[in-house]
Amino acid sequence: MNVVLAETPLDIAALRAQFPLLARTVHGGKPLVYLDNANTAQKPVCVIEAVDRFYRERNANVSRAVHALGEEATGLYEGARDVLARFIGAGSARELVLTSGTTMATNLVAYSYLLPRLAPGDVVLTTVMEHHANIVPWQIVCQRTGARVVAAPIHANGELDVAAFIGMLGPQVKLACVTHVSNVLGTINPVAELAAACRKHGVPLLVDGSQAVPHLPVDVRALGCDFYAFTGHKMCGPTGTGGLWARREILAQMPPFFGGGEMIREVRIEGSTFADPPARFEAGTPNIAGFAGLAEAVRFLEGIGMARIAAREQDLLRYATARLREVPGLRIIGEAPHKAAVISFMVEGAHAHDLATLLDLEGVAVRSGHHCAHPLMRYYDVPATCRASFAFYNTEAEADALLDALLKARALLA
Amino acid sequence: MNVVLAETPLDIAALRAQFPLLARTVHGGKPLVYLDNANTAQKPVCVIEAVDRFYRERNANVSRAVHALGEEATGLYEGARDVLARFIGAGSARELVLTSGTTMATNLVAYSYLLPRLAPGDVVLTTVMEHHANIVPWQIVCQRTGARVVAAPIHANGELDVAAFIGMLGPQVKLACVTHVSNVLGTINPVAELAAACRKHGVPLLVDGSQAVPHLPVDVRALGCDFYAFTGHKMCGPTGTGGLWARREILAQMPPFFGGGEMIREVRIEGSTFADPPARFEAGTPNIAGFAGLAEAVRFLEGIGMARIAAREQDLLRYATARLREVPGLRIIGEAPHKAAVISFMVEGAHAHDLATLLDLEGVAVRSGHHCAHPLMRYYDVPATCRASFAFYNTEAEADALLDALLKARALLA
Amino acid sequence: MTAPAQAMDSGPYAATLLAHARAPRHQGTLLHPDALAEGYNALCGDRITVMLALRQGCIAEYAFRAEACALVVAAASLLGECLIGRDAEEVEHLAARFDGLLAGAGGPPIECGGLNAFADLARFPARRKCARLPLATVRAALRGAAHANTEEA
Amino acid sequence: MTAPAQAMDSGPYAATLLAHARAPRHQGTLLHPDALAEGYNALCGDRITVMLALRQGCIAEYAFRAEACALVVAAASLLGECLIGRDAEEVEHLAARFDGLLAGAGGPPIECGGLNAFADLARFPARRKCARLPLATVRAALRGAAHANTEEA
Ligand SMILES: Cc1ncc(COP(=O)(O)O)c(C=O)c1O
Ligand SMILES: Cc1ncc(COP(=O)(O)O)c(C=O)c1O
Repeated sequence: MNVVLAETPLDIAALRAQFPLLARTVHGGKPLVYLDNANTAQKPVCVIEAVDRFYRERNANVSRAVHALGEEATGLYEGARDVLARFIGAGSARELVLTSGTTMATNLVAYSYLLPRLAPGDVVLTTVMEHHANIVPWQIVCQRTGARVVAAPIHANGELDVAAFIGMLGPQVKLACVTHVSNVLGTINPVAELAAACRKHGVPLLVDGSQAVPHLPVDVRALGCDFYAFTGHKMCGPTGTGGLWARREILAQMPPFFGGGEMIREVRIEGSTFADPPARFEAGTPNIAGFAGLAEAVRFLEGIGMARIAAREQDLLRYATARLREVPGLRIIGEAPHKAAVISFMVEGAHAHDLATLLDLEGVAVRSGHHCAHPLMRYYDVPATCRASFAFYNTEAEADALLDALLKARALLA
Repeated sequence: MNVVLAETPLDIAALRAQFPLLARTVHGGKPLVYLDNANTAQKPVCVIEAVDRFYRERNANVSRAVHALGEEATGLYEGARDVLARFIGAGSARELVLTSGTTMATNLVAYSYLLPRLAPGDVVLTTVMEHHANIVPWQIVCQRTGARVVAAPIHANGELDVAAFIGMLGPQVKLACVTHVSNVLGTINPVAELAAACRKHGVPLLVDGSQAVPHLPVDVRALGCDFYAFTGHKMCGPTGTGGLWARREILAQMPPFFGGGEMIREVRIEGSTFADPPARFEAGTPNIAGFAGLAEAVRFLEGIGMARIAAREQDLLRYATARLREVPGLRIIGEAPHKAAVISFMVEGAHAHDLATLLDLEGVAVRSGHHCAHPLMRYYDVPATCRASFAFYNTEAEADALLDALLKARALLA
Repeated sequence: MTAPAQAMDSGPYAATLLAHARAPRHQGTLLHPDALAEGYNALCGDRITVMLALRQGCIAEYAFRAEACALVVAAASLLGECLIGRDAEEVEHLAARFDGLLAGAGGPPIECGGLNAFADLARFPARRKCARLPLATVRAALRGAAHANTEEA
Repeated sequence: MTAPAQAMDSGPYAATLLAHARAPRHQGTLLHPDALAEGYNALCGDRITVMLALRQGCIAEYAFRAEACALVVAAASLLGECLIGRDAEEVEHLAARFDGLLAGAGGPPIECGGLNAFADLARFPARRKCARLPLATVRAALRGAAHANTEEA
């Protein structure tokens, strides 16, 4: 991770004031301590207002009407594509397909890119630490073609077994998939190294950036991957937004996936011809208001600076990790040297869901469960973990509140 | 159409006051006359505020976290499903898959229901008047399987040739598809009659309700169809929302489409098992804020009453049609006796796009082009039409403004 | 070190439930069960196996094994006293009453007094399925089904 | 009847463009073109066929047929005076200048004076591709491509 240490520290109080939801209370007046950012992030006022303003002032459909409103809406939507493309380092906005989120992005690759290329015996390589969105789409298309999904192992500390991953590459591998940052372990994977190995074997690499784009500077060209998927709601943007970046020459070869308006060139009942990417993959009316908001989220994040965000979150991670170690019987799952501010843990004698409910009663929102990562849970042989995941707007005091609530919950349950 | 005449007339001025965008001006102060409602509808304040409130007060992911926010968000999302299901007459909310719109709904049917059932020689029956979203998905899956799409003809007045449609049913037809209301012609198709014929032939019927749900009382069970698709942004709801209703026994047989979070029961690298419908078809984080808004849109429409909306729009249709006939050289395309308040037209000597641009300069927003209905354009042998489409919040004065602007534009162009 | 934990709102965790969760009754195995089913909540990862011995259509013996949260274990433990001697129809009746309790529907307390301690779960809809899992699994076993879950109706 | 129409903001429809649209020059057919291409904008339905006769790499004759809006027809008509005598490189240069004009980039007027009447299109991005279609089609013809559209870069 290339974290440039910020010269001036962030004014966290001023930042927090821009997130209306952080002022909420729950369960009869307990101040909310929101530590479920890996699940979804909160939204700053500028994002909320961008969505609001779209509906009040600009609402129209895109790419269809020549009237003034239609032009404005199209401008906002295509403007969002430009902003996002630049934010992730895409060479061109035409390489960025706007989707409803990561899940739609990986499924688009599965159905449009992968399915036509798979034959019996082929392999899709993923890893044990992936989110279901980076496993199940591959299974679905493999099942139809006699191909199969294999998963590279990880080390007990939550690091990817890079040598094993690279060792599993080969001519039968039609796609390799890896998460940039694990949503359970926090592990930051060495994507550039994996991409170089994949290139050597001629295997295209898809990176799930859901947990990276909100927390690290991302440059898809520097990473050297072939596909990069991300989701808007985890990066302070609206729900129902996201994107798939792919190399231009790959997108150009991909057949259409969804059929409908905007993705066609000419439709006859006997057969149709299709638009060039990215329009080819954006059938129907998109989440226009959502993308107006997502562009604003990018501007907000850039205003702070991704390097400063990453540095601040590293501070929080260090602090919170140290404090959590004070809880007797607490075990942290995921201790890779390079990790983001995600802490999964178990407490002896207390089930994760019981802990989460009791923390919630104290105002502390964490996620408990399998985190859409069954294979990883199976690897660690645990049914569920608790996960505290931080954003730049969290504070040391919130880590303290987590600790206090955990001690109380443990006293009650154990 | 079962229009119950409303006892008390609508207070249009009061209704309009609830739509902030209707107060806009364009092109240097011209009051906006928004007649592009078939493209997308404007949003009342209650919908805009529901989205806004979600992000300010409730924002969390659904079905995943046990904390208070997560429960509230899940309650809003599942509450929206209940409201929508009741609104369209579904027997149960479990028969309603929430989607990003009609396009996602028809593609879900194409890939999950239809694709596994198609063999060479099979047929998907659609009609000449369909939107591309009700043609292209079938073409894409037919192309992979050696099946083909055929289209039932229409009469010159824009009515479906019902006898021909029914005559084309047969054992080789694996799915029949029809729009409830044409987005170009306004034609309201006799869906119940078509559904009865389809049932007799054992052919499942998919109805594209995009242009019906916003304008007519809809009861999917009374219609007797098997699938019903609709889109939120045309019914005063947010962009990126919609739904697919399907009979429970059909949904239960359908394999998963998108893979990802929430749609699974158990994931192993070797293979996964899947949740029951509707969750099986809702992989990943949905457009939660959008559905909070869509539920509010339904409450808003129900507050007025769909029968009153339909009756009001019939008045507007009659009035606007009569006025447009005053324009020399104007030809209306689509004059079915049962039609919604959609008027497509051409003016001799003036191209549709030139008209639309000149109308726009007068503040009048209409759509020009092929309206995502190439086959219909080809049937009428026109490259493009202008389309004025009305909502209950439009006025007779706006129809007058359309007429004035048309006369001016014609004078300039002809 | 941190200051000692202070009293906390224990929410759905009534003292009797925590006591049952810590020292559950009926935990164990029936060697020759007449009916057996496994319950699984994908969302939580809760797993339970329920075993029944039947005599003339009535539950004569009941045992369970669980890898699950306190609410599942407490419910499985408390169920024991309610199940013995009941037939399938009575179990269905009990399940309906219990669902009503969990939904906050009100009404008179359930005759198997211990289960009433779950009343507070009405405030925690996401956790209701935990309490429901053991009984759903018993019902599955009585129906002859091998599997149950309470995430879908 | 309605009151007679009053003066309207004619936006991108400068008087010279309307005049060319009503009575286009170069409309017709070359019987033995050296280069021919068809342009189509899916979004609008605009279609144009462009035919060129070439002499020593330069355009000697130009004709078009269009089923299209006034902006396409006016652009196709006005192009004639600019194309005759030019080679492919000069046409590319012209296209770059014209794109700049349509994008509102400023700069000195284009030497083929008539095309400058399109300057107002900068305010109407959705219609720019109409003005661009004829020249894009000419460029396609010079490249030996059979088809052009201006909806995608
Ligand atoms: C009849 C009809 N079907 C389908 C659609 C597609 O809806 P969406 O773009 O919201 O998916 C539309 C609107 O564009 C329509 O009018
Ligand atoms: C690593 C990872 N991949 C994929 C996803 C799926 O994202 P979405 O649900 O927005 O499609 C998530 C979040 O849920 C995630 O954390």
